Amino acid sequence: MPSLLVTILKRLGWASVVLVGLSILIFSLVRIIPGDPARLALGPTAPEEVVERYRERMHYNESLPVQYYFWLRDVLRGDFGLSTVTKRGVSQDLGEFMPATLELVIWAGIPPIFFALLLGVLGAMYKNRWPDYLIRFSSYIIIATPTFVWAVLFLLIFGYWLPILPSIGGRLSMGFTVPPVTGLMVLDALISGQPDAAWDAFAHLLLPSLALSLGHTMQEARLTRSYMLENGGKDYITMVTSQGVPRDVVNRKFLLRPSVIPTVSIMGLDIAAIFGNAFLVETIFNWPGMSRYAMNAILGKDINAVCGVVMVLGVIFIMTNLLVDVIVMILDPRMRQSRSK
Amino acid sequence: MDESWKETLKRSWLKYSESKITVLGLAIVAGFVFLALLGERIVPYPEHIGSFVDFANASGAPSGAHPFGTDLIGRDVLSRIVGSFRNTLLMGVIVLCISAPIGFMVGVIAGYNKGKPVDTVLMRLTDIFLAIPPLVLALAIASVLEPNMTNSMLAITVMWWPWYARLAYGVSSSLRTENYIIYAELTGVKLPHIIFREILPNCLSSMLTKMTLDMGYVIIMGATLSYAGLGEQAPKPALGSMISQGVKYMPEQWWLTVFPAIAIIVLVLGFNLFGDGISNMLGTDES
Amino acid sequence: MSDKILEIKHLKKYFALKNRLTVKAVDDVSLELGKGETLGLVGESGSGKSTIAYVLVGMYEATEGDILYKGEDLAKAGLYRTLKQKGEIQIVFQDPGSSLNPKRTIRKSLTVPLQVHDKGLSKPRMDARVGELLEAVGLPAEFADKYPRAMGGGERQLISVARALATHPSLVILDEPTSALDVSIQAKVISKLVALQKELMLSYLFITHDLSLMRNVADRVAILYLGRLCEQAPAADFFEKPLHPYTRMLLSSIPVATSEEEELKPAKILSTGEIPSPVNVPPGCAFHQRCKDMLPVCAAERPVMREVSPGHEVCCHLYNAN
Amino acid sequence: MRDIGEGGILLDIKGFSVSFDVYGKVSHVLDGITFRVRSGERVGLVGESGCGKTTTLKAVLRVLPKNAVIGGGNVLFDGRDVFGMAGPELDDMRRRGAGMIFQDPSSALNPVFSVKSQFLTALKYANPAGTSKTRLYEIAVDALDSVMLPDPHRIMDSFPYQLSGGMKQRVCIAMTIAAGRRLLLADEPGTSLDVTIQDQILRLINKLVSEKGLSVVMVSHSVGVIRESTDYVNIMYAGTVVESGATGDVFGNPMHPYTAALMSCVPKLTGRNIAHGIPGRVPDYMNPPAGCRFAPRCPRAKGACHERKPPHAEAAPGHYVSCYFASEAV
Repeated sequence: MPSLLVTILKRLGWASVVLVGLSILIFSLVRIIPGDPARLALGPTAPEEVVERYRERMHYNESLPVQYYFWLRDVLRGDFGLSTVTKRGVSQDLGEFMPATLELVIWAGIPPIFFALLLGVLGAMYKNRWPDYLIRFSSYIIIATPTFVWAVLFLLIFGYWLPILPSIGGRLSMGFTVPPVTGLMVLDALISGQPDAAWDAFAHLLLPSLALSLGHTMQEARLTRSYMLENGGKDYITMVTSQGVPRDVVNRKFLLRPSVIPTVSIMGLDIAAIFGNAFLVETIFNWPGMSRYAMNAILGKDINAVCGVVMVLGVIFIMTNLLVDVIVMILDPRMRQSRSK
Repeated sequence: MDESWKETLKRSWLKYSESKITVLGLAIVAGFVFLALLGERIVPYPEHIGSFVDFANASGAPSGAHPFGTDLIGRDVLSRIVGSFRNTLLMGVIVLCISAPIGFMVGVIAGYNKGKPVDTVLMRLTDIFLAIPPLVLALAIASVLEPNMTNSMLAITVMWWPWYARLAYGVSSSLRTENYIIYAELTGVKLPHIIFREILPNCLSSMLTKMTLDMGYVIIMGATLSYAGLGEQAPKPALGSMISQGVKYMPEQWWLTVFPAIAIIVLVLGFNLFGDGISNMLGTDES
Repeated sequence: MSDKILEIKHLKKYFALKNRLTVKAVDDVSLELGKGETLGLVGESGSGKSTIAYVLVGMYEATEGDILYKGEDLAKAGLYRTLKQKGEIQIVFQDPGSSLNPKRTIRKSLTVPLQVHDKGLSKPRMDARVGELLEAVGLPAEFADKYPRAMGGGERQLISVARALATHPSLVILDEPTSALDVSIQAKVISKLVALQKELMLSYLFITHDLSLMRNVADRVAILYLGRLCEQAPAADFFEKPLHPYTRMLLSSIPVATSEEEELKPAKILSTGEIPSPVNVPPGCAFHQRCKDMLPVCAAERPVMREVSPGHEVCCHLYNAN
Repeated sequence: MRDIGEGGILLDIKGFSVSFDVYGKVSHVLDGITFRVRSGERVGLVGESGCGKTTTLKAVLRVLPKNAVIGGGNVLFDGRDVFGMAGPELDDMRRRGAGMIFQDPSSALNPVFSVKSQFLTALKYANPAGTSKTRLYEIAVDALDSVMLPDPHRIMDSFPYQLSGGMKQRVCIAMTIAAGRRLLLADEPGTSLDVTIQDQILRLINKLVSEKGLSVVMVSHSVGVIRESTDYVNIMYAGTVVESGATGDVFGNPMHPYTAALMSCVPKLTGRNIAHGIPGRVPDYMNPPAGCRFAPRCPRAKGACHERKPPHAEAAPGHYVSCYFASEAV
């Protein structure tokens, strides 16, 4: 499928433009912060000449575009500079905290899609009968509940009242050691041949990822249901029905695919929202991910760390969207054409 | 003329109330607006909305005098919850009333000039804003500035307008090939007429629908920022910060967490249902 | 030739596509339209008939060629023509669904041209004009405060006609004004258009795919195929002696309603093949691949327009022999 | 023209009524329509937009929209009531009995599936269970061949967006005839296409009908199309059949005022004849006239026309008209 490849390359080109734009945006944003970045980095007690030398070294005396140039040059080499809070390289910090967040987002973002589609299809098939009413009613309540409220409620219920699932205390129970390979705990545990550790890691993931995914899942379900119903009245469905194709085959084959395409195509945005919400959920469940690092960076006005976090999130977001586009292209042949018209 | 106006209203109500659950939404929204307007005039302990201390009654479980209990320094939780509604609603309205017009202008200019450099620049800019996870952007902005309600509104507005830009872009880029737009161009009409008289009326119903549907999400976002400590500051009450305070005393003083949480859920639920009703009402306008 | 209101000479309109391809939407078309006359411009999809309309009203600039309106060249003017010219050359679009803004009342739609072309008209005068325009197309004055959705397709098209009349036009381009309508409604619109033409001395460029309709309203008929003219003749002559093989295929393909008409159709020429994409116009005569009477020269050389009898021109190698 | 009335009755629609529930209001679209199709016969339904032509065709296959309510009457296919059929019987009728060619070929094919995938799924159920995939593929290719599509293998691998309107229409026809159905329900065939392409499609349908001995119900708003390709015609107005008879009789001697008015509105090649249309508008289906639905627009309407629906009576041999004044010259 050469056209698919061309489209991917084109998207990558645009993605880099967006990333450059994002970097300018975030770079200017953090430089607007009132206060002297060098002084902030070295603390109030550092002697002035040390601060001045630091300024010199970090190019803080240059104009903003020049500073941006030096910063971007380093970023392209994978160097986000030093964190003023942890006093370590931002890249190193990211490497340490990112996998935990990533694992959480993956679990919250991907498996629930299947539930969403299932619920959407069920709702459409049993339109205005009890399964549909049940799904719709619960979706209203679930969507209305903010993610952090879910997290707090889960903590209250499963952490204190009904402690059947681990709710505080990171990614793994005491007593397990899993050598890091991918940084994704469940996977690493399986790789190292410890199914019980994998199960334990999964149990730790369950509550936070559920809190993150519930709202999105129900929203995707609603979307799927409404597209199923809308497409159900289309001529191409009437046509196969009129030719005697059994109803379940019509639904499963000819109605499902066009109806899930719109749901799938907004998944990229859902993933972005999940990333954002992960910040709070991680704090609530004491999850050793990016959140505390990023929160500290934001509150401590740690310029390099903030830029690093946002840029990495931007890259992940763009990659996710690219992936989603590819999936949509596979599902919908029309998208494989170049979108010239 | 008057008669047809009544007819329209009646038909709109029929469409709105087609699904009974949206009527419940309207009732919830009306109730919250009512409570928000009255605020301190209706709560049992108006002075508890501010910085009031009554250690004698601190950390009291729900009781007849304090149905939702009292907080760590003895303030009535019910009064504080009701006292927070006005700012919560105001925030939603202000954020949407600023971000929708901005988004509309960006989207309509890009969409009307589809395929030209203006389009590319504006829509890529929109993409950049969308590329940052919304909460992260809001957190970054809110933390760079002083943490207070105005700045959290600003942060949410900055991340919200791109959605309206996308909406207006979609509508206007398809409208620009409509014959009545082409006719207006051919006959020598000026651009503002095309944007505000021809395109805007066609965007209005979808914008309004989205605005009502978004109320709930803006409220969620505001509560989330406030939970993170970046919204309304003490001693003023905000649902998010009340929950984040309550979490620390969690299983024992559950009422500090549970009641504000329920308040958010019901509030957002009300607006979501209301939005669905508005969408039913404005959606199938044709034929 | 002073009674000619419009002369199109060797008009070309090319569109560049992204992948370096060119669509030759209109490729060397020459037409003339006399004052008070109706010229029927007939073609199937991809024939470029609408492109010609859009160039005439200024939506596009011509790639090459001249468009003389009352002696003034508009080919390169695009939208930068004078306000007077904009008012005098008006258009009625095909789709009654998109001609009027669904969110604005008829009054508002009709005042759009008035605000531009009759600047400073007072509110009561404006309302009076709207009333006059509605009356001119035979619609009741109450329609002014209705929305398009409250009206049928025929009524919407009549409103579009009224809007075109607002600027006192002399040339009206009718871009398939009735092709989306049922015949009983089409008849209403067409009879109104014909009456208005007599009353206001309008010249019509009538773009359509419906030859039967042209038999009844056009003074002259021109046939387009893939951006090129095939044949052009006075209506009576055209329907009696169609010459171009494409014209004959077209005429013989029309399903007719009565047996008298059946006798007027040329001997059945079975329609074959698909209409090629205008991106890929065949070399030589654009029609040669579908033509039964193809000569060897047809694939190689593009035929030129030739007058075979007074006013009857045809662009075909078959008629080049003498 | 072929003989009429020889074969058995394949489709018999008797006093069939359908209404639609629209936001709690009832739109009475089909009002007791009656007509029959004998096997081997080509029957036309002519009427203007919204008169219920497509609804009639969909009713035959029982694929009416969900908000449709059957008001009365029967649709008999091969003597069996379509709306009384049990599942397997209905499936059998749809798979091997009757098939519909939809008006808009672009919306009738699923945009995200290849022609092959749609075609073979439909064929799988229309053929005996266990027919091999290769066999089904052959059947499909043969059908594409018989609708004169060049390079059927390439067509099979194409997606709808890669085909022109005429090709899509042919694919739809191929899908309908491939399973050996006996009745074709053609909804405005070729209307959305160019005249020369429409001509090809109509010729193709006529050829298939005569070669395979199929019956066809052809729906069109175009008097010309119906006159040229049917043996028997029903004129529909606002959900009722107002006139029916042999095609030549009806168009040669229209007896219902609506038919006459419609005929006069059609622009003709004989030229210089500009009609003024039919006064008034199509009735509001939510609140249709109590008597003849054409009465409010009819120049001949008198008291009875407004009160009672006129019967569909034989006004001349084999020529039925729903009008109290059918015998008066139009």
